[in-house]
Amino acid sequence: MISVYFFAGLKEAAGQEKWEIDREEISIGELRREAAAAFPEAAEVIGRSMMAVNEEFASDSELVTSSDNAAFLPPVSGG
Amino acid sequence: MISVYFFAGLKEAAGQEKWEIDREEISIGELRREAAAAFPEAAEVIGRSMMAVNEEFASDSELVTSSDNAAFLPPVSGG
Amino acid sequence: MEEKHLFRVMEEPLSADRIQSLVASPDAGAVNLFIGTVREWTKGKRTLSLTYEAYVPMAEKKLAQIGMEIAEKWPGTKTAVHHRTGPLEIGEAAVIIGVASAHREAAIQGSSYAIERIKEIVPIWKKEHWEDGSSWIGDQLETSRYDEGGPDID
Amino acid sequence: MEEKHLFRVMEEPLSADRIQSLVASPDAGAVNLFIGTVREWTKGKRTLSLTYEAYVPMAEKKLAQIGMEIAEKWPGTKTAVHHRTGPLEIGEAAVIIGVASAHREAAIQGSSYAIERIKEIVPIWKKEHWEDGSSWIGDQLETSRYDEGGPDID
Repeated sequence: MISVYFFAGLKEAAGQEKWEIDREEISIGELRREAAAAFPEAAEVIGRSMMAVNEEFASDSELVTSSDNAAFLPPVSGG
Repeated sequence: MISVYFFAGLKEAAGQEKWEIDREEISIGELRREAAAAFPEAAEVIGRSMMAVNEEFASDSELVTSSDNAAFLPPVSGG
Repeated sequence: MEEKHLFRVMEEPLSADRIQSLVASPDAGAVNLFIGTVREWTKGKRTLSLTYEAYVPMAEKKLAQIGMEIAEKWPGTKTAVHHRTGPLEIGEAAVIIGVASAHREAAIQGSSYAIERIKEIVPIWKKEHWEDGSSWIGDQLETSRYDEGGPDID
Repeated sequence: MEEKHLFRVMEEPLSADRIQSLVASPDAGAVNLFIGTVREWTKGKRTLSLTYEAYVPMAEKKLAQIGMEIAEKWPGTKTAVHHRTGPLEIGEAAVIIGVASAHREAAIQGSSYAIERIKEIVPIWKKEHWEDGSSWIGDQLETSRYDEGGPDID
Protein backbone atom coordinates (compact mmCIF):
# COMPACT_ATOMS: atom_id res chain seq x y z
CA MET A 1 0.00 0.00 0.00
CA ILE A 2 1.36 3.43 -1.00
CA SER A 3 -0.03 6.58 0.63
CA VAL A 4 -0.16 9.75 -1.44
CA TYR A 5 -0.96 13.20 -0.05
CA PHE A 6 -2.84 15.99 -1.80
CA PHE A 7 -2.56 19.69 -0.95
CA ALA A 8 -4.38 22.98 -1.48
CA GLY A 9 -6.49 23.16 -4.64
CA LEU A 10 -5.78 19.53 -5.47
CA LYS A 11 -7.02 18.45 -2.07
CA GLU A 12 -10.24 20.36 -2.69
CA ALA A 13 -10.65 19.02 -6.24
CA ALA A 14 -10.07 15.43 -5.10
CA GLY A 15 -12.21 15.85 -1.98
CA GLN A 16 -9.59 14.20 0.24
CA GLU A 17 -6.07 14.78 1.47
CA LYS A 18 -4.77 11.22 1.53
CA TRP A 19 -5.19 8.56 -1.12
CA GLU A 20 -4.00 4.97 -0.89
CA ILE A 21 -3.15 2.77 -3.82
CA ASP A 22 -2.65 -0.97 -3.40
CA ARG A 23 0.87 -1.37 -4.84
CA GLU A 24 4.24 -2.12 -3.34
CA GLU A 25 6.14 -0.17 -6.02
CA ILE A 26 5.10 2.15 -8.83
CA SER A 27 6.76 4.70 -11.09
CA ILE A 28 5.74 8.28 -10.56
CA GLY A 29 4.50 8.50 -14.13
CA GLU A 30 2.20 5.55 -13.55
CA LEU A 31 1.13 6.90 -10.15
CA ARG A 32 0.20 10.14 -11.87
CA ARG A 33 -1.98 8.23 -14.41
CA GLU A 34 -3.62 6.13 -11.67
CA ALA A 35 -4.41 9.23 -9.62
CA ALA A 36 -5.89 10.99 -12.63
CA ALA A 37 -8.09 7.94 -13.30
CA ALA A 38 -9.19 7.71 -9.66
CA PHE A 39 -10.01 11.45 -9.47
CA PRO A 40 -11.16 12.53 -12.93
CA GLU A 41 -12.33 15.89 -11.56
CA ALA A 42 -8.73 16.52 -10.45
CA ALA A 43 -7.00 15.00 -13.48
CA GLU A 44 -6.05 18.32 -15.01
CA VAL A 45 -4.35 19.67 -11.88
CA ILE A 46 -2.67 16.29 -11.23
CA GLY A 47 -1.10 16.58 -14.67
CA ARG A 48 0.33 19.98 -13.76
CA SER A 49 1.49 19.03 -10.24
CA MET A 50 5.00 18.32 -9.08
CA MET A 51 5.59 15.08 -7.22
CA ALA A 52 7.53 14.85 -3.99
CA VAL A 53 8.95 11.61 -2.61
CA ASN A 54 10.31 11.69 0.93
CA GLU A 55 10.13 15.47 0.88
CA GLU A 56 12.23 15.92 -2.24
CA PHE A 57 11.06 16.76 -5.75
CA ALA A 58 11.00 13.65 -7.92
CA SER A 59 10.77 13.09 -11.66
CA ASP A 60 8.28 10.81 -13.44
CA SER A 61 10.84 8.09 -14.06
CA GLU A 62 11.56 7.53 -10.36
CA LEU A 63 9.98 4.72 -8.36
CA VAL A 64 7.87 5.01 -5.23
CA THR A 65 7.60 2.11 -2.78
CA SER A 66 5.29 1.49 0.15
CA SER A 67 7.89 2.76 2.59
CA ASP A 68 8.08 6.17 0.92
CA ASN A 69 6.13 9.36 1.61
CA ALA A 70 4.59 10.56 -1.64
CA ALA A 71 2.78 13.84 -2.31
CA PHE A 72 1.35 15.77 -5.23
CA LEU A 73 2.24 19.47 -5.07
CA PRO A 74 -0.26 21.42 -7.16
CA PRO A 75 0.81 24.53 -9.01
CA VAL A 76 -0.57 27.93 -8.23
CA SER A 77 -1.94 30.26 -10.81
CA GLY A 78 -0.04 33.39 -9.95
CA GLY A 79 -0.72 36.18 -7.51
CA MET B 1 26.60 86.93 20.17
CA ILE B 2 26.55 83.87 17.93
CA SER B 3 26.58 80.38 19.47
CA VAL B 4 28.37 77.61 17.60
CA TYR B 5 28.20 73.91 18.51
CA PHE B 6 30.96 71.34 18.13
CA PHE B 7 30.44 67.58 17.87
CA ALA B 8 32.33 64.32 18.24
CA GLY B 9 36.06 64.53 17.52
CA LEU B 10 35.90 68.29 17.09
CA LYS B 11 34.27 68.67 20.49
CA GLU B 12 37.12 66.66 22.01
CA ALA B 13 39.81 68.58 20.11
CA ALA B 14 38.35 71.95 21.11
CA GLY B 15 37.66 70.82 24.67
CA GLN B 16 34.15 72.25 24.65
CA GLU B 17 30.84 71.70 22.89
CA LYS B 18 29.62 75.30 22.64
CA TRP B 19 31.61 78.32 21.59
CA GLU B 20 30.34 81.93 21.55
CA ILE B 21 31.67 84.67 19.33
CA ASP B 22 30.77 88.28 19.94
CA ARG B 23 29.28 89.20 16.54
CA GLU B 24 25.79 89.92 15.30
CA GLU B 25 26.49 88.66 11.77
CA ILE B 26 29.37 86.78 10.16
CA SER B 27 30.00 84.80 6.98
CA ILE B 28 30.58 81.11 7.44
CA GLY B 29 34.01 81.43 5.84
CA GLU B 30 34.99 84.04 8.39
CA LEU B 31 33.45 82.05 11.24
CA ARG B 32 35.58 79.11 10.15
CA ARG B 33 38.74 81.26 10.28
CA GLU B 34 37.80 82.71 13.70
CA ALA B 35 37.12 79.27 15.11
CA ALA B 36 40.44 77.95 13.79
CA ALA B 37 42.24 80.88 15.44
CA ALA B 38 40.40 80.38 18.75
CA PHE B 39 41.11 76.62 18.79
CA PRO B 40 44.45 76.08 17.03
CA GLU B 41 44.56 72.44 18.20
CA ALA B 42 41.29 71.90 16.31
CA ALA B 43 42.10 74.05 13.27
CA GLU B 44 42.75 71.13 10.96
CA VAL B 45 39.45 69.39 11.67
CA ILE B 46 37.55 72.72 11.52
CA GLY B 47 38.89 73.16 8.02
CA ARG B 48 37.49 69.79 7.01
CA SER B 49 34.12 70.16 8.78
CA MET B 50 30.77 70.92 7.21
CA MET B 51 28.82 73.81 8.64
CA ALA B 52 25.14 73.62 9.51
CA VAL B 53 22.96 76.68 10.02
CA ASN B 54 19.52 76.09 11.46
CA GLU B 55 19.93 72.35 10.91
CA GLU B 56 20.71 72.63 7.19
CA PHE B 57 24.06 72.30 5.47
CA ALA B 58 25.41 75.74 4.57
CA SER B 59 28.19 76.95 2.27
CA ASP B 60 31.02 79.30 3.23
CA SER B 61 29.46 82.30 1.47
CA GLU B 62 26.30 82.24 3.61
CA LEU B 63 25.79 84.52 6.58
CA VAL B 64 25.09 83.54 10.17
CA THR B 65 23.34 85.93 12.54
CA SER B 66 22.85 85.86 16.29
CA SER B 67 19.37 84.38 15.88
CA ASP B 68 20.67 81.33 14.01
CA ASN B 69 21.78 77.93 15.29
CA ALA B 70 25.24 77.19 13.94
CA ALA B 71 27.23 73.97 14.20
CA PHE B 72 30.44 72.47 12.86
CA LEU B 73 29.97 68.87 11.69
CA PRO B 74 33.34 67.14 11.69
CA PRO B 75 34.13 64.48 9.11
CA VAL B 76 34.80 60.90 10.00
CA SER B 77 37.77 58.98 8.75
CA GLY B 78 36.08 55.87 7.45
CA GLY B 79 34.95 52.73 9.18
CA MET C 1 19.54 29.24 19.64
CA GLU C 2 18.88 25.80 18.20
CA GLU C 3 19.28 25.32 14.47
CA LYS C 4 15.81 23.76 14.36
CA HIS C 5 14.26 27.13 15.18
CA LEU C 6 15.82 28.82 12.19
CA PHE C 7 13.51 27.40 9.51
CA ARG C 8 9.95 27.01 10.64
CA VAL C 9 6.44 26.80 9.24
CA MET C 10 3.98 27.56 11.99
CA GLU C 11 0.50 28.76 12.89
CA GLU C 12 1.62 31.31 15.50
CA PRO C 13 2.13 35.00 14.62
CA LEU C 14 5.63 35.83 13.37
CA SER C 15 8.02 38.30 15.00
CA ALA C 16 10.76 40.34 13.34
CA ASP C 17 12.57 40.71 16.68
CA ARG C 18 12.59 36.92 17.05
CA ILE C 19 14.13 36.40 13.61
CA GLN C 20 16.70 39.08 14.35
CA SER C 21 17.74 37.35 17.57
CA LEU C 22 17.95 33.98 15.77
CA VAL C 23 20.47 35.23 13.19
CA ALA C 24 22.40 37.65 15.42
CA SER C 25 26.06 37.03 16.15
CA PRO C 26 29.08 39.08 17.28
CA ASP C 27 30.46 38.82 13.73
CA ALA C 28 27.37 40.34 12.12
CA GLY C 29 27.32 44.04 11.37
CA ALA C 30 24.14 43.87 9.32
CA VAL C 31 20.84 42.05 9.46
CA ASN C 32 18.30 42.36 6.67
CA LEU C 33 14.73 41.30 7.41
CA PHE C 34 12.20 40.94 4.64
CA ILE C 35 8.57 40.64 5.72
CA GLY C 36 5.80 39.60 3.35
CA THR C 37 2.49 40.87 4.69
CA VAL C 38 -1.16 40.44 3.73
CA ARG C 39 -2.13 43.29 1.44
CA GLU C 40 -5.74 44.45 1.25
CA TRP C 41 -5.83 45.70 -2.35
CA THR C 42 -4.28 44.05 -5.39
CA LYS C 43 -5.05 45.55 -8.80
CA GLY C 44 -8.36 46.94 -7.55
CA LYS C 45 -9.42 43.65 -6.00
CA ARG C 46 -10.06 43.57 -2.27
CA THR C 47 -8.67 40.78 -0.14
CA LEU C 48 -10.61 39.98 3.04
CA SER C 49 -8.25 37.35 4.43
CA LEU C 50 -5.82 34.63 3.37
CA THR C 51 -5.27 31.05 4.33
CA TYR C 52 -1.87 29.43 3.91
CA GLU C 53 -1.39 25.70 3.64
CA ALA C 54 1.99 23.97 3.66
CA TYR C 55 3.49 20.54 3.28
CA VAL C 56 5.21 21.34 6.56
CA PRO C 57 8.12 18.86 6.83
CA MET C 58 9.11 19.41 3.20
CA ALA C 59 8.68 23.17 3.46
CA GLU C 60 10.96 23.36 6.51
CA LYS C 61 13.51 21.10 4.80
CA LYS C 62 13.48 23.32 1.70
CA LEU C 63 13.80 26.50 3.77
CA ALA C 64 16.87 24.98 5.47
CA GLN C 65 18.25 24.10 2.03
CA ILE C 66 17.85 27.74 0.98
CA GLY C 67 19.74 28.80 4.11
CA MET C 68 22.59 26.48 3.13
CA GLU C 69 22.60 27.82 -0.43
CA ILE C 70 22.90 31.36 0.93
CA ALA C 71 25.76 30.36 3.24
CA GLU C 72 27.56 28.86 0.24
CA LYS C 73 27.02 31.89 -1.99
CA TRP C 74 27.74 34.45 0.74
CA PRO C 75 30.15 32.82 3.22
CA GLY C 76 29.66 33.83 6.83
CA THR C 77 25.97 34.65 6.49
CA LYS C 78 23.35 33.18 8.79
CA THR C 79 19.76 32.84 7.61
CA ALA C 80 16.42 32.19 9.30
CA VAL C 81 12.97 31.98 7.70
CA HIS C 82 9.61 31.67 9.42
CA HIS C 83 6.47 31.15 7.35
CA ARG C 84 3.00 31.19 8.76
CA THR C 85 0.11 28.84 7.96
CA GLY C 86 -3.61 28.97 8.60
CA PRO C 87 -5.88 32.02 8.40
CA LEU C 88 -4.23 35.46 8.32
CA GLU C 89 -5.77 38.91 8.58
CA ILE C 90 -4.90 42.00 6.54
CA GLY C 91 -1.53 43.42 7.60
CA GLU C 92 -0.24 40.27 9.28
CA ALA C 93 3.17 38.85 8.38
CA ALA C 94 3.04 35.70 6.24
CA VAL C 95 6.79 35.25 5.95
CA ILE C 96 9.86 36.78 7.56
CA ILE C 97 13.30 36.20 6.06
CA GLY C 98 16.36 37.23 8.07
CA VAL C 99 19.95 37.22 6.83
CA ALA C 100 22.83 38.37 9.01
CA SER C 101 26.30 39.08 7.67
CA ALA C 102 29.44 41.02 8.45
CA HIS C 103 28.64 43.54 5.71
CA ARG C 104 25.33 44.77 4.42
CA GLU C 105 25.60 43.74 0.77
CA ALA C 106 25.47 40.01 1.58
CA ALA C 107 22.53 40.45 3.97
CA ILE C 108 20.47 42.30 1.38
CA GLN C 109 21.43 40.09 -1.57
CA GLY C 110 20.86 36.95 0.49
CA SER C 111 17.35 38.13 1.42
CA SER C 112 16.44 38.71 -2.22
CA TYR C 113 17.83 35.33 -3.16
CA ALA C 114 15.73 33.69 -0.43
CA ILE C 115 12.56 35.36 -1.74
CA GLU C 116 13.16 33.94 -5.22
CA ARG C 117 14.03 30.47 -3.99
CA ILE C 118 11.02 30.26 -1.67
CA LYS C 119 8.80 30.86 -4.68
CA GLU C 120 10.64 28.16 -6.60
CA ILE C 121 11.01 25.27 -4.19
CA VAL C 122 8.98 25.65 -0.97
CA PRO C 123 5.60 23.87 -1.00
CA ILE C 124 3.32 26.50 0.51
CA TRP C 125 0.00 27.55 -1.02
CA LYS C 126 -2.12 30.60 -0.44
CA LYS C 127 -5.92 30.67 -0.66
CA GLU C 128 -7.06 34.20 -1.13
CA HIS C 129 -10.52 35.21 0.06
CA TRP C 130 -11.76 38.19 -1.93
CA GLU C 131 -14.98 40.10 -1.64
CA ASP C 132 -16.19 38.23 -4.71
CA GLY C 133 -14.91 34.71 -4.08
CA SER C 134 -11.74 32.80 -3.37
CA SER C 135 -9.06 30.77 -5.08
CA TRP C 136 -5.70 29.15 -4.52
CA ILE C 137 -3.02 31.39 -5.93
CA GLY C 138 0.62 32.42 -5.60
CA ASP C 139 2.22 32.93 -2.27
CA GLN C 140 2.76 36.21 -0.48
CA LEU C 141 5.96 36.72 -2.44
CA GLU C 142 3.80 37.83 -5.32
CA THR C 143 4.42 35.67 -8.35
CA SER C 144 3.25 32.30 -9.43
CA ARG C 145 5.10 29.19 -8.42
CA TYR C 146 5.67 25.98 -10.34
CA ASP C 147 4.13 27.79 -13.29
CA GLU C 148 6.62 27.00 -16.01
CA GLY C 149 7.37 23.34 -15.83
CA GLY C 150 7.85 23.43 -12.09
CA PRO C 151 10.95 23.88 -9.98
CA ASP C 152 14.22 22.24 -10.82
CA ILE C 153 14.50 18.73 -9.57
CA ASP C 154 17.38 18.61 -7.17
CA MET D 1 1.06 56.22 14.75
CA GLU D 2 2.25 59.80 14.78
CA GLU D 3 4.58 60.95 12.01
CA LYS D 4 6.97 62.25 14.66
CA HIS D 5 7.73 58.69 15.72
CA LEU D 6 8.89 57.66 12.26
CA PHE D 7 12.30 59.35 12.32
CA ARG D 8 13.98 59.26 15.66
CA VAL D 9 17.42 59.47 17.23
CA MET D 10 17.26 58.05 20.73
CA GLU D 11 19.15 56.46 23.59
CA GLU D 12 16.72 53.58 24.16
CA PRO D 13 17.26 50.14 22.54
CA LEU D 14 15.74 49.81 19.07
CA SER D 15 13.09 47.28 18.06
CA ALA D 16 12.49 45.77 14.63
CA ASP D 17 8.89 44.96 15.57
CA ARG D 18 8.33 48.60 16.47
CA ILE D 19 9.64 49.84 13.12
CA GLN D 20 7.50 47.27 11.35
CA SER D 21 4.36 48.49 13.11
CA LEU D 22 5.24 52.12 12.33
CA VAL D 23 5.39 51.53 8.57
CA ALA D 24 2.63 48.90 8.31
CA SER D 25 -0.50 49.65 6.32
CA PRO D 26 -3.28 47.66 4.61
CA ASP D 27 -1.77 48.65 1.24
CA ALA D 28 1.66 47.20 2.04
CA GLY D 29 2.50 43.70 0.91
CA ALA D 30 6.17 43.99 1.78
CA VAL D 31 8.27 45.51 4.54
CA ASN D 32 12.05 45.51 4.38
CA LEU D 33 13.95 46.15 7.58
CA PHE D 34 17.67 46.81 7.54
CA ILE D 35 19.44 46.64 10.89
CA GLY D 36 22.98 47.89 11.41
CA THR D 37 24.46 46.16 14.45
CA VAL D 38 27.67 46.49 16.45
CA ARG D 39 30.20 44.01 15.07
CA GLU D 40 32.96 42.64 17.28
CA TRP D 41 35.64 42.04 14.64
CA THR D 42 36.58 44.33 11.75
CA LYS D 43 39.62 43.42 9.71
CA GLY D 44 41.20 41.60 12.64
CA LYS D 45 40.59 44.46 15.06
CA ARG D 46 38.42 43.81 18.08
CA THR D 47 35.72 46.29 19.04
CA LEU D 48 34.77 46.37 22.71
CA SER D 49 31.95 48.88 22.48
CA LEU D 50 30.79 51.90 20.51
CA THR D 51 29.45 55.31 21.41
CA TYR D 52 27.24 57.22 19.01
CA GLU D 53 26.80 60.95 19.15
CA ALA D 54 24.29 62.90 17.06
CA TYR D 55 23.27 66.44 16.34
CA VAL D 56 19.80 65.23 17.25
CA PRO D 57 17.37 67.83 15.80
CA MET D 58 19.28 68.00 12.51
CA ALA D 59 19.67 64.21 12.34
CA GLU D 60 15.93 63.68 12.78
CA LYS D 61 15.19 66.36 10.18
CA LYS D 62 17.57 64.73 7.70
CA LEU D 63 16.11 61.28 8.35
CA ALA D 64 12.64 62.69 7.61
CA GLN D 65 14.02 64.25 4.42
CA ILE D 66 15.31 60.84 3.35
CA GLY D 67 11.84 59.39 3.96
CA MET D 68 10.37 62.05 1.68
CA GLU D 69 12.97 61.35 -1.00
CA ILE D 70 12.07 57.65 -0.89
CA ALA D 71 8.34 58.45 -1.16
CA GLU D 72 9.08 60.56 -4.24
CA LYS D 73 11.27 57.94 -5.90
CA TRP D 74 9.02 55.00 -4.98
CA PRO D 75 5.45 56.37 -4.68
CA GLY D 76 3.31 54.69 -2.08
CA THR D 77 6.20 53.67 0.18
CA LYS D 78 6.32 54.51 3.86
CA THR D 79 9.66 54.79 5.65
CA ALA D 80 10.77 54.90 9.28
CA VAL D 81 14.30 55.13 10.67
CA HIS D 82 15.42 54.89 14.27
CA HIS D 83 19.05 55.53 15.15
CA ARG D 84 20.50 55.00 18.57
CA THR D 85 22.94 57.23 20.48
CA GLY D 86 25.11 56.72 23.53
CA PRO D 87 27.07 53.58 24.46
CA LEU D 88 26.23 50.33 22.62
CA GLU D 89 27.37 46.79 23.29
CA ILE D 90 28.45 44.19 20.73
CA GLY D 91 25.43 42.85 18.83
CA GLU D 92 23.10 45.74 19.63
CA ALA D 93 21.23 47.54 16.86
CA ALA D 94 22.61 51.00 16.05
CA VAL D 95 20.12 51.79 13.28
CA ILE D 96 16.94 50.21 11.92
CA ILE D 97 15.55 51.30 8.57
CA GLY D 98 12.04 50.15 7.60
CA VAL D 99 10.40 50.64 4.21
CA ALA D 100 6.90 49.35 3.47
CA SER D 101 5.47 49.15 -0.03
CA ALA D 102 2.86 47.33 -2.06
CA HIS D 103 5.54 45.28 -3.81
CA ARG D 104 8.87 44.05 -2.55
CA GLU D 105 11.19 45.72 -5.06
CA ALA D 106 10.43 49.23 -3.77
CA ALA D 107 10.84 48.17 -0.13
CA ILE D 108 14.26 46.65 -0.78
CA GLN D 109 15.51 49.41 -3.08
CA GLY D 110 14.22 52.09 -0.74
CA SER D 111 16.11 50.51 2.17
CA SER D 112 19.38 50.50 0.24
CA TYR D 113 18.81 54.10 -0.81
CA ALA D 114 18.25 55.08 2.83
CA ILE D 115 21.53 53.44 3.90
CA GLU D 116 23.46 55.47 1.32
CA ARG D 117 21.72 58.73 2.15
CA ILE D 118 22.17 58.31 5.91
CA LYS D 119 25.92 58.11 5.32
CA GLU D 120 25.77 61.22 3.17
CA ILE D 121 23.60 63.68 5.08
CA VAL D 122 22.78 62.58 8.64
CA PRO D 123 25.05 64.09 11.33
CA ILE D 124 25.78 61.06 13.52
CA TRP D 125 29.26 60.07 14.64
CA LYS D 126 30.59 56.82 16.00
CA LYS D 127 33.39 56.50 18.52
CA GLU D 128 34.81 53.03 18.38
CA HIS D 129 36.46 51.58 21.47
CA TRP D 130 38.98 48.93 20.46
CA GLU D 131 41.19 46.77 22.59
CA ASP D 132 44.07 49.07 21.68
CA GLY D 133 42.45 52.48 21.85
CA SER D 134 39.59 54.46 20.41
CA SER D 135 38.75 56.95 17.71
CA TRP D 136 35.88 58.69 16.00
CA ILE D 137 35.18 56.92 12.74
CA GLY D 138 32.49 56.11 10.19
CA ASP D 139 29.05 55.15 11.26
CA GLN D 140 27.66 51.63 11.50
CA LEU D 141 26.82 51.74 7.80
CA GLU D 142 30.46 51.02 7.15
CA THR D 143 31.99 53.72 5.01
CA SER D 144 33.31 57.14 5.67
CA ARG D 145 31.08 60.15 5.71
CA TYR D 146 31.80 63.68 4.52
CA ASP D 147 35.07 62.30 3.27
CA GLU D 148 35.22 63.65 -0.22
CA GLY D 149 34.26 67.27 -0.07
CA GLY D 150 31.28 66.61 2.16
CA PRO D 151 27.65 66.05 1.36
CA ASP D 152 25.78 68.04 -1.23
CA ILE D 153 24.45 71.31 0.01
CA ASP D 154 20.70 71.19 -0.31
